[in-house]
Amino acid sequence: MTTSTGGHDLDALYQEIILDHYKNPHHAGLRDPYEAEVHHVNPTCGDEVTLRVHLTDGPDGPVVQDVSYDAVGCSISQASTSVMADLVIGKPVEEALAIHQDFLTLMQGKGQVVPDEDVLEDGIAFAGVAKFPARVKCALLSWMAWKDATANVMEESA
Amino acid sequence: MTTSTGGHDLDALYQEIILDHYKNPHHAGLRDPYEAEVHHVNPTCGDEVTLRVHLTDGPDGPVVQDVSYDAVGCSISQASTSVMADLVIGKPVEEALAIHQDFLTLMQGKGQVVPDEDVLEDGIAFAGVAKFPARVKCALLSWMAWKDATANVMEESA
Amino acid sequence: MEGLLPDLEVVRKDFPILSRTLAGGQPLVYLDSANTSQKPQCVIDRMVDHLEHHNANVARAMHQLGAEASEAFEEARDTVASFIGAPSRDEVIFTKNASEALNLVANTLAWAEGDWSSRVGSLGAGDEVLITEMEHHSNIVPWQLLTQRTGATLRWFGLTDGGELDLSDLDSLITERTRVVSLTWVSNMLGTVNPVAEIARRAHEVGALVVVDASQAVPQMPVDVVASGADVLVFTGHKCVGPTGIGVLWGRREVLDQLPPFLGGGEMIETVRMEGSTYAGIPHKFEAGTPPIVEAVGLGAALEYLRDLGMDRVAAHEQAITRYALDGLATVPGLRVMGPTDPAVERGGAISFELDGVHPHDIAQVLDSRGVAVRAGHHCARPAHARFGVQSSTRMSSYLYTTPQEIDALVEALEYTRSYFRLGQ
Amino acid sequence: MEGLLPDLEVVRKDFPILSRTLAGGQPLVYLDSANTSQKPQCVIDRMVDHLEHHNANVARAMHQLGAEASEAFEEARDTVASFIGAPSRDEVIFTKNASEALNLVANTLAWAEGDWSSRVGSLGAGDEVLITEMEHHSNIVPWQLLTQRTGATLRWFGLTDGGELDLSDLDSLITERTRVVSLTWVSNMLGTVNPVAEIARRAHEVGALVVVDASQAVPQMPVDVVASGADVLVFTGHKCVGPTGIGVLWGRREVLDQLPPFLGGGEMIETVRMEGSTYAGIPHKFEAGTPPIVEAVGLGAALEYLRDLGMDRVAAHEQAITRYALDGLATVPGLRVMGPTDPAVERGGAISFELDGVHPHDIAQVLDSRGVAVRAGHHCARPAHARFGVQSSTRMSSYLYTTPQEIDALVEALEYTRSYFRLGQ
Ligand SMILES: Cc1ncc(COP(=O)(O)O)c(C=O)c1O
Ligand SMILES: Cc1ncc(COP(=O)(O)O)c(C=O)c1O
Repeated sequence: MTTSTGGHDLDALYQEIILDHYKNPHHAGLRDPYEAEVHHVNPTCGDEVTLRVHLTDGPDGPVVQDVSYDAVGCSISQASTSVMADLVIGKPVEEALAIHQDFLTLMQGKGQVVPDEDVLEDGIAFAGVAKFPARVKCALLSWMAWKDATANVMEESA
Repeated sequence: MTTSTGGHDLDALYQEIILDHYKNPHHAGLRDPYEAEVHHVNPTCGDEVTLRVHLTDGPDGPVVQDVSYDAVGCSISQASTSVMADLVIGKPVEEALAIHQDFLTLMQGKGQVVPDEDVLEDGIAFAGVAKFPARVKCALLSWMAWKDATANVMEESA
Repeated sequence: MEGLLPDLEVVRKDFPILSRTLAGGQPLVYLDSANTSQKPQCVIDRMVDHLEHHNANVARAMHQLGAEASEAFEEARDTVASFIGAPSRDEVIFTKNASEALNLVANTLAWAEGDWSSRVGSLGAGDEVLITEMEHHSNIVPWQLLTQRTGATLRWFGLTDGGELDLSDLDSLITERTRVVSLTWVSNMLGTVNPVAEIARRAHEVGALVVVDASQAVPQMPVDVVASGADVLVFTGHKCVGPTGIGVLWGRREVLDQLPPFLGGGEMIETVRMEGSTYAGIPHKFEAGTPPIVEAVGLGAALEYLRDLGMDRVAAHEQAITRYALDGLATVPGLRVMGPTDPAVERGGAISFELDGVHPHDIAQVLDSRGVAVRAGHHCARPAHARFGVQSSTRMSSYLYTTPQEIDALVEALEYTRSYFRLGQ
Repeated sequence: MEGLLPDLEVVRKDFPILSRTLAGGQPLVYLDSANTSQKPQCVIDRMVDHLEHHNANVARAMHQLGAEASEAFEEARDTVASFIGAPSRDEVIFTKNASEALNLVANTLAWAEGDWSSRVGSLGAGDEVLITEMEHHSNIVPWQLLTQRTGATLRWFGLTDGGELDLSDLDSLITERTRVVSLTWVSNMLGTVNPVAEIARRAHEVGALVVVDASQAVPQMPVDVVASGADVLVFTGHKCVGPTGIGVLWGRREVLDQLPPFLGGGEMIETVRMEGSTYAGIPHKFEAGTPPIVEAVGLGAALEYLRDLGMDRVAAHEQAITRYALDGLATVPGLRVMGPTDPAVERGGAISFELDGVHPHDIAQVLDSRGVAVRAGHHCARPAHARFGVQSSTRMSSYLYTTPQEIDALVEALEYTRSYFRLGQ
């Protein structure tokens, strides 16, 4: 019945890449300009993120010009926020949404999904998190916030 | 754990006296005059009784001049109403209340109490009912109604 | 006999209580399943395994036991969702019983806002709530409280002499003023099966919210919430071979999203500040506090058991036994069944009857002395009894473990009752 | 070590889950009992026996199984009444958990009538409800809903830096406007034991209703409802070695009689007519529908188990272990306990702490990898966390089965956590 894993897997969860992003988060802080700001909470533990997105027009549709944030949370949620910002900033929104979907699939795969390093880059370090159901929510918090904020901007401009 | 009893005790429950009162209830019907009327219900089964009391002044305090009633219910509740009316009509309220108490003690005694025939007369036939917890409520319905009605009159006149 | 569950004797072995003997060595003939059903060993075992090996609080716990308990609990939600064909697992709310589920809707509607454009809104004078005369008290009193508190009006469908809904004044009952229609799918007293989809269709034409009490339907027949037409549908665990302490409220997401919170507390929140709080999405919004965890696990096992038997076969068994019982009861002099008796009419397994000259209490007592367990009283359906001019009735109710021999035992015990009370032919 | 339960190893054998091993063969070190407690075999066995041999619906059934089930259910009510010193068994209401019990009071007060002359009345603008900043969300959100809905004002006691109620502004908080004071006896986050009797005395001077959340008190210490000064006191079964799905609301008869009904339905009625209904007396008035029967039976067995151990000794054990834990935690560099740490001050067994440089989630995760189960988050007490300027914390909570060796394992695991995250001395 159990799908959670024991001590020997701790290193699978806390990959060096994750701990590095945790100690030195990329793109942290709230910046101007932005078109949407959202606030997401993990009700179980109280982790929170305030996140802003700034989109600009590109040749093939909108582009993620900037993602800035203020987040309180555990190593997994903080590192995930940092990796997410790395992955989506500078990408066309459409491509960024596809990356979001890939990350979601990885996280919900209960450890059975093999991630594509070309797409997810540092994000592949989260493959181990998928084996810890209680932590999946941590890894997804800011991704969900980003998607929400982006959807808000797209709706406004639609 | 069980205190209910099986088929062999059916005759202990349905004493001839009870069946007789059931078939020919004494003092049935609603009559004038009366000082208080109450309506009591057994919420579990829906049995109901409407009951009136008529008290008069006696040398040593009030006397139960009449008890009249309209009752719908099972053999136990109908017979108990009939026996109750027999027992209290004509008695000083104080004595009637003492009889009420004796009947209550018998009913709540789980079959361990030996009734006093001099006091309870036909009421002793209910000794077997005390062994059937689900039926105790039936036997007490009209006794409770009578007590309630009597208390109402006493309060009014106090 | 056609329609009976194959391997009925094997099925009966799944239920430990059925081999119990009563006072005087009488075997148990349990014909009170509409009141509560018996539990198969697999349900009990699953609960024991949970308590002995996986017990922890759910959602809140980050440790292995917590993950196991949460998984077991949420798996039960998946099982319920698939059992009733819920479009989304999030639409399945665990309550303590069917009564709480019905009250949840009625109680929160007192505080709801909106214009009813999507079947939720605020209620006031001029608005109507429509129920039926055959409802269980748990689907009457909540609406009485709601209408008393909001100034809305309570109306109801009457019943025909045959125990069916009197739909002749449908057009005057379902009108533009109707905001809520709440009705039972299968009557727990009369056994009547109501045309819920048809009534839901009519109710939706006027924009009313449709609440279906499926407490007696889910145990007995295949239920698909979407096909039922309901906006909200409730049932209770203990009547479908699950434990007490658990009920289910299914509701369309749009409806549940609009209803204000019911109980406030742990797990139903998003953020709590002393000055005010925001609430979680469904299902958590309606599950304040520690939920009935081991009970959900037990209910999950119960519905798996029913699924494995096959609800079509459970329904066929129920119908076969009910038909056999109606035939048997017809042989008892002075016995009158309330509710549908026409073999052509689909009906549920609850059969309430009167026996001339003996009060239901006395019938139940004599039956009990022979090990036959039935219910006597108004079965929490006093208005339906009043409709038929009786104070109370005797009810037999069968289930998937009931045998024709048990029905024979009932009929014999009724004959014995008549002779015990010296009734002539 | 003084104060420990004699025969602790024997007591532990009563709890099957305690001999479980986790992933990697780790033994379980369960330090999450404030979240939910583990269950002794006798509780599980009593529930199984009930389900296998005595299952039936209560109150409504007239047959032998029904009589047995009713008797077992009502015996549980007697056990609860005597365990908490209730003046009358009728004042003991079974709910589904503590959260429902608190909501029952807050929800019905929205509809109550009267002038508060006997501590129940109608609420409106100008009236105040007083809680505290250390409440569990289940004792905050219901009062937010009530005050929002009635126009009354919600106020609260703040906390001192030491984690106690700040009583310095007691006189400005408890005033003629105060209608309800609801507070926890023992904090589930800080472990603080509040002076409920003293606060009740003050509240009664202004005629306010006093509600005590004893969810963390009943498991840990002898509780006498009369001595507590409460008008209403609630607790939850699963935290005192009982099952989920059952909670208790005790209330003084006078108060319960005045509160309007909460859930409407089966068993809470006297007479139902379509036009209107009358209600049963307590306790049934507040127990609509099929109650949590097997859960009540389990709770009865649980309280008998605690009674047989002796609540004085359970309390002494909790205090000894808590003291030992506070001493052990004090040796961990960078660890800060929130709540009372002074050995002279009585406190409950929940100890929440921060560890510099590691987030509570990460602490709980590393601890879990060593079999040590604690809780990380806000423990449904977000305002109290905000008060201490933190988002979340790690909480260990012991119970009667906790050993000093388990505390040692916790402290070692915390040291390991520090080294895992490469924190220096
Ligand atoms: C102090 C306190 N109050 C209330 C509750 C709520 O109890 P339940 O979740 O069983 O309703 C809890 C536990 O979660 C608690 O610790
Ligand atoms: C038709 C119907 N509705 C509602 C209920 C209430 O179910 P519960 O008592 O489990 O809340 C019942 C059973 O008692 C029922 O038969």
